[in-house]
Amino acid sequence: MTEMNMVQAINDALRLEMRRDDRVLVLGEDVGKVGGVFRVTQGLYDEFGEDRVIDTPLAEGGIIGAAIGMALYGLRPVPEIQFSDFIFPAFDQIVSEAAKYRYRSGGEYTCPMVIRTPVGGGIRGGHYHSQSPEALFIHTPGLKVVCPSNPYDAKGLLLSAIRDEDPVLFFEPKRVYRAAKGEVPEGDYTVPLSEAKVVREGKHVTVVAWGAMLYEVLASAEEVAASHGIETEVIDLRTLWPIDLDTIVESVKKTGRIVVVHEAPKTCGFGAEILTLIGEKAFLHLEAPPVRVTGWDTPFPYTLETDYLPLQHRITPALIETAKF
Amino acid sequence: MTEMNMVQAINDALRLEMRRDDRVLVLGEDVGKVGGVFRVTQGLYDEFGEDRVIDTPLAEGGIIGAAIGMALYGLRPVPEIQFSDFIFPAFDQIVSEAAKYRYRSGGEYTCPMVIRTPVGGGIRGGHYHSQSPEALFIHTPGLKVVCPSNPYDAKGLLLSAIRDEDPVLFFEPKRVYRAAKGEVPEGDYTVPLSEAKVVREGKHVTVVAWGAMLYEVLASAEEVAASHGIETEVIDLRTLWPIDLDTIVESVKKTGRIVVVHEAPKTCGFGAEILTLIGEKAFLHLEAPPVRVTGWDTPFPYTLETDYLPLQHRITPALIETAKF
Amino acid sequence: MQVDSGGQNNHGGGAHGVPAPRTPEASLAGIARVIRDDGTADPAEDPRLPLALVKSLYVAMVRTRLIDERLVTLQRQGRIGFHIGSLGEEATILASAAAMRPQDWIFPCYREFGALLWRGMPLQAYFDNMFGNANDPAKGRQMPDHYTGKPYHFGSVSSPIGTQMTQAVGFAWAAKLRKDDLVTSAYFGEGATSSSEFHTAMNFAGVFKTPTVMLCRNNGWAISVPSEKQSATRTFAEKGIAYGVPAVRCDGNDVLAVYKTVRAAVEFAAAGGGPTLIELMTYRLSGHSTSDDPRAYRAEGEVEGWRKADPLLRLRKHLETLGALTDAEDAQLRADTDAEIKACVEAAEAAPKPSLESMFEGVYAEKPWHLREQERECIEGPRPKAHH
Amino acid sequence: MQVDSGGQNNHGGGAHGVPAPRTPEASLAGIARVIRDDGTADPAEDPRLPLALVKSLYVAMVRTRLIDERLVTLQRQGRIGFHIGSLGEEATILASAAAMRPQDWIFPCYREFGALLWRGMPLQAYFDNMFGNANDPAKGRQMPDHYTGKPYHFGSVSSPIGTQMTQAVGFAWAAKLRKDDLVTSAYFGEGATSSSEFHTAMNFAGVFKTPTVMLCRNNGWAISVPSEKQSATRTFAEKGIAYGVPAVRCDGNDVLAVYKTVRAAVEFAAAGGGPTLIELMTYRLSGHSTSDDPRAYRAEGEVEGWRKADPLLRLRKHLETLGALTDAEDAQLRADTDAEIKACVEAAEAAPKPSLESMFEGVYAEKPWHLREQERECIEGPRPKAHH
Ligand SMILES: Cc1ncc(C[n+]2csc(CCOP(=O)(O)OP(=O)(O)O)c2C)c(N)n1
Ligand SMILES: Cc1ncc(C[n+]2csc(CCOP(=O)(O)OP(=O)(O)O)c2C)c(N)n1
Ligand SMILES: [Mg+2]
Ligand SMILES: [Mg+2]
Repeated sequence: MTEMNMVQAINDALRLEMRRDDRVLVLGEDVGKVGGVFRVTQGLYDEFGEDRVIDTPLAEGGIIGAAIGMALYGLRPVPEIQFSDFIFPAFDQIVSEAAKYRYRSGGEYTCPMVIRTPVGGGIRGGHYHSQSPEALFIHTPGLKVVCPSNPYDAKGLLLSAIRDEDPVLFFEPKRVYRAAKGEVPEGDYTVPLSEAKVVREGKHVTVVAWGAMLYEVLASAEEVAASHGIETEVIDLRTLWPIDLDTIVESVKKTGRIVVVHEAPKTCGFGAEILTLIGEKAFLHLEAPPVRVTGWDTPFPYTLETDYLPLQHRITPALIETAKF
Repeated sequence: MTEMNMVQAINDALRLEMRRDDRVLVLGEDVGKVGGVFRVTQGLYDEFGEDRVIDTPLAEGGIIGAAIGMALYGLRPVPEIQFSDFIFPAFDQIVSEAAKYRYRSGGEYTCPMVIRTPVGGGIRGGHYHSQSPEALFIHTPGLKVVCPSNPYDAKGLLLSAIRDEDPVLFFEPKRVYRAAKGEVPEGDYTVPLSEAKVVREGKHVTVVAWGAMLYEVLASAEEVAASHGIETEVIDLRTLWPIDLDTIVESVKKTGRIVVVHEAPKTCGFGAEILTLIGEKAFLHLEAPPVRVTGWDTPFPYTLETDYLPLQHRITPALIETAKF
Repeated sequence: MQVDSGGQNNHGGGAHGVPAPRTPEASLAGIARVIRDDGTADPAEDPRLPLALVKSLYVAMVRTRLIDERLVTLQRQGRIGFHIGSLGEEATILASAAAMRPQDWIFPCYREFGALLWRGMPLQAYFDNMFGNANDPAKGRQMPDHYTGKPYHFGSVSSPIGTQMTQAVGFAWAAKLRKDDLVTSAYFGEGATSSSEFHTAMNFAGVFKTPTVMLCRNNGWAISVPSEKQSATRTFAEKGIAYGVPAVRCDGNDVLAVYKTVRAAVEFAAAGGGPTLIELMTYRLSGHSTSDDPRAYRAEGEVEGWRKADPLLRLRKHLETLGALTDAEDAQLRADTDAEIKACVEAAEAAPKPSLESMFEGVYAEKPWHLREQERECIEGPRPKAHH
Repeated sequence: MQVDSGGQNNHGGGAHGVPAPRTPEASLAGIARVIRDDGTADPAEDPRLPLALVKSLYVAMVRTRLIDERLVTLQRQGRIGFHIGSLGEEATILASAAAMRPQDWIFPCYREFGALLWRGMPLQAYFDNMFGNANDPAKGRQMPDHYTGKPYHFGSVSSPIGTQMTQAVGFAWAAKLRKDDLVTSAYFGEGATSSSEFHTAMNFAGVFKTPTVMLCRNNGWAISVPSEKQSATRTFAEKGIAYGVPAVRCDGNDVLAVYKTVRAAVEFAAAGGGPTLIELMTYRLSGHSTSDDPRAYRAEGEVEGWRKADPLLRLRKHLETLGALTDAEDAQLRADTDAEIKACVEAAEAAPKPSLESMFEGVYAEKPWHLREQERECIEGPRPKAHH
């Protein structure tokens, strides 16, 4: 065990898997010598050389399109998109191609690859360095979507994702890239996809969150426990899709109440899907209206970002209201 | 009044507005001499010439990017994307640029334009000529999304959309392009955006639908009225976003039950948003779990398309179950 | 190495005013050909292919033509939903496929079923795809002509224009990194050069020197948009210059010229030379697809000119000058093909539809809970009334 | 018409092995310059600009430099969040902006605040943008250096690389359709030539002959990726050939050369000649932005070579040979600018943050119900604790 932050844990997973499996390679803008703008791929270029840690021209469609070709060939590419806000030039290759390859070819071709990309706000990035586009990919059949909240999960989930047979979007919450620290085993281990984790037990209200917002939820949970004796059950989703619905439903059967927290705009965000699933699976257990605490339906603002994000100040009253309903 | 189908009504709206307002122009692939692959722009090239009905090179990003430039200049472009499945090469220009121009420039620049594009299944188009990507745009703050179900609304909504000051995605349900016929006034009239329409009154269950699925819903409504005496209230949403929630909430307050029908895959589709909004606004009025009848979470299949689509055979049992719950 | 640039820039600011190459003569001006008007091969250009290969190309082209024609009829009869064929473009497709080595991979656009059959897919499998039945290798999930042929080193057709180019570059790049001796080719139309994928594929191919042959079928039209409206350049080949990628134009209706040009590019790539862009000058004799009626936008006279340049006629004449094809042989070939097609159509029509279960398989490697649930709902629920 | 193609193709299959143009001398080999080493203008090339214009360009470049330096300091002090500047690239930006006519429109990339100030935006407004305060014309909604200047015929910066190019083409096309005598320019880096937007913008510009000047600042780097890894071509200018767009390379650190070249392209466009691609050879003396530390990927020696080619030094020397600039004048200019900056920083820091209400305005022309509701929730709810 070593203490690592998220950047180090992800770097460790990449290095480990590249040593273990010579089909694995990394490509993207600035991933080489400089090790990525967040330094997540630091040192890999020195160890694995320019054939496996590849700086590409500035074209996300090319990064993903070429990675698809590599995956069809039999490699395991791990392309990086520098910010998830810049994934849109590659959107066609992801949703029209990678997501559908297995299905459309009757299973002849498969497209195993992991698209790593920093996600979310909190670094004063404004419109274009802060967005959370996960819902767009969850809406697309054929894709898996992961978002770890801590170094242990980040490493274990990334190793699972690279070994998975399907294309995975791996969103890295950049706000806690360095702030989230924890003990990480040195060698190989995996955290299975599609398994949520109850990170705090409680009986009054269930909260579902992932990535950076998890820490805000935990802070609010402490706050309402102290101030109102409300015991919050907090679920770290870890894999967003396919979702581990059982864990959520079980919790809601106990609490009768659910709050979902995410950074993306409210409308048509993943929160709507989670709450609708609960409406479908646990309607009769609901004792309060399901609640979303999310980014507002505006572009992500710069100066007012802490007013935009669904931070503790907005989660706490939602917990209290829901628990008391 | 003349009887028209959807294609004729949309064509009529374009012609009318191009005559009235010389800032309006049409651009896209094959929109010129041949009048579009669905003949929606037929005859416009002859009347308005190649400067206002423009065949472009094969590049959706170019069509939308150039249209944005035109809108910034002060024109009112109405770009066509040949199938909404092919909108993804333009996704970046739509969600990163058109949607955010007004906001990011502090209101200095605006981007009024209408992106017309055929949507949905029912023409045996398989994976790539059948999809319904509306949720992706509804999730993006700054865009408006429209989907008419009949010629009268199509013409009136398109005229409203072109005169609107914001970018509008105008989805045309190709399955009923020619099948949906009706009386259409000859001259100028508008159907306001963001006003849903109750097209059938009922007291037992509310159904929200739009575009081609409306006809399936109406057929099911007749079926369950005859077989079970269930009176369905059917709401044609017409404008998907910003949504006319009041009309839906009012109906649900009466019926206590809601079913949403759409062609897009279930997960993170617009149905989830509508049902979640109802959970937020009318939870205590709900007497049955909210229900979705949607496309499955698979790519859109070819041979089995009628088994994929949420047609009458799947809507009817959902109405009965919900009404009887 | 036969590959060089046929491009010439037009520095006046675009090709406006340059007469459109709307006749075979104008289109091919200045381009080397092998098969001359009288049917003989130009000895200076002749790649001297084995006669058996040339004959098998003729056989394949005739079969492609007859299949194409039958599919149009089937579509008109409402027995299949759609067809997009290669009428007039057979030489660009067959000769280029033949020039690829067995270990090489082909990334198709959508007009290349002839190449797929050349590569060994049984005709029955192709017809199963056209009918979208349970035997279709793509499991009836995609439209007709959206075939898949991995066993034949042949990609998977998708509709979005251009995506296969970048994938072909990535595939070749992977092979190069693995020191695997293979070359990829990507087919696309001249319209597709406007897509962002062309730009990205060419740039990546140039920068990483991938062993990729970029096969641009310039058939004069992108649905209703004529080639001269796609680009202000005089040629599409000269676009190679923007990427440091060697480019060449070739008479696309001349089987021997296509074979020779593509083969040279394959060998250049295999030897580590990197990518080549080849502009194959041909013509789309049919409408864009069975959904299209070209009379709305193009003059019949233009088509007439190109009918005379039909690649089948040219190859036939060539074979006749070699004394290598009799009328009886030709008639037999046609009769055999007709019979074969007939049997395939019957079997394809008789085959069952894909199962409901199959609709939920293959979205992921393993079926997640939500698809298992939806599958159950679908199978246990009522079936739709017949539509269409 | 001074515009012609500086491009040469490399038919050997890419520029691999070609030495990278990592020194000013190699980078500018064969390119005409105006200001010679001794500071005098080459009489054969001199555009003979009015001295007042040349001096005002010097003033603007010095101000740009000083503002840049101050902003880096402010960022290091944590007083602003970010800055992306134009150190070493001032001539490409100022001289090109000056070459545009008053009615023309500029579509920026992100390094062009100098052009915006040249166009008339008050320095205070720019600093308000850098601080994202309530007075910022962009209302504090975007990151620093994402300014907007419609009153100055200047576009709105966004981060996604390349999008402004296609928009500049659309804007110019609209003007052309309306017979409005205006030209647009779009700035972008050499890295952006790899983006799909470059391809689409160039192709549309070529096909529709839009009056657009495409200004490629080739500063040698795209963050950590050197220009020779962006493309297998020897130059970026030669990419124009793929679109039938005339292209030219220009010494980007030579104010007079830049002015002359851009002006010629503007006049060519205004006269109906269509677009021009201009590759401006320059160098990014700083890191990519305040977030970047270039020592991780580039040799200090390379930077040293380019420091000597600093466009400010060259212009200053030129003015001195003309006897048009004294040391005292220069010192006064710097002192005045410093004072002006100081006042702007103070005012910008003192200005209030944008209001909570402003966060919900301008998403649409009129605020829909859901945003009114969210606004109420936000305003009536608790405020966040301080973050960062
Ligand atoms: C991204 C995208 N946009 C539009 C279409 C519709 N479309 C199908 S084929 C075609 C024209 C293609 O022309 P070209 O590339 O010349 O190929 P050809 O059909 O002539 O072989 C168009 C516009 C599509 N399939 N994909
Ligand atoms: C679509 C997109 N991808 C990636 C980025 C991140 N990024 C910002 S600037 C930059 C490099 C740009 O290099 P160049 O075009 O040469 O311009 P320069 O910064 O050198 O002026 C990159 C990769 C982005 N902003 N947008
Ligand atoms: Mg074509
Ligand atoms: Mg650069």
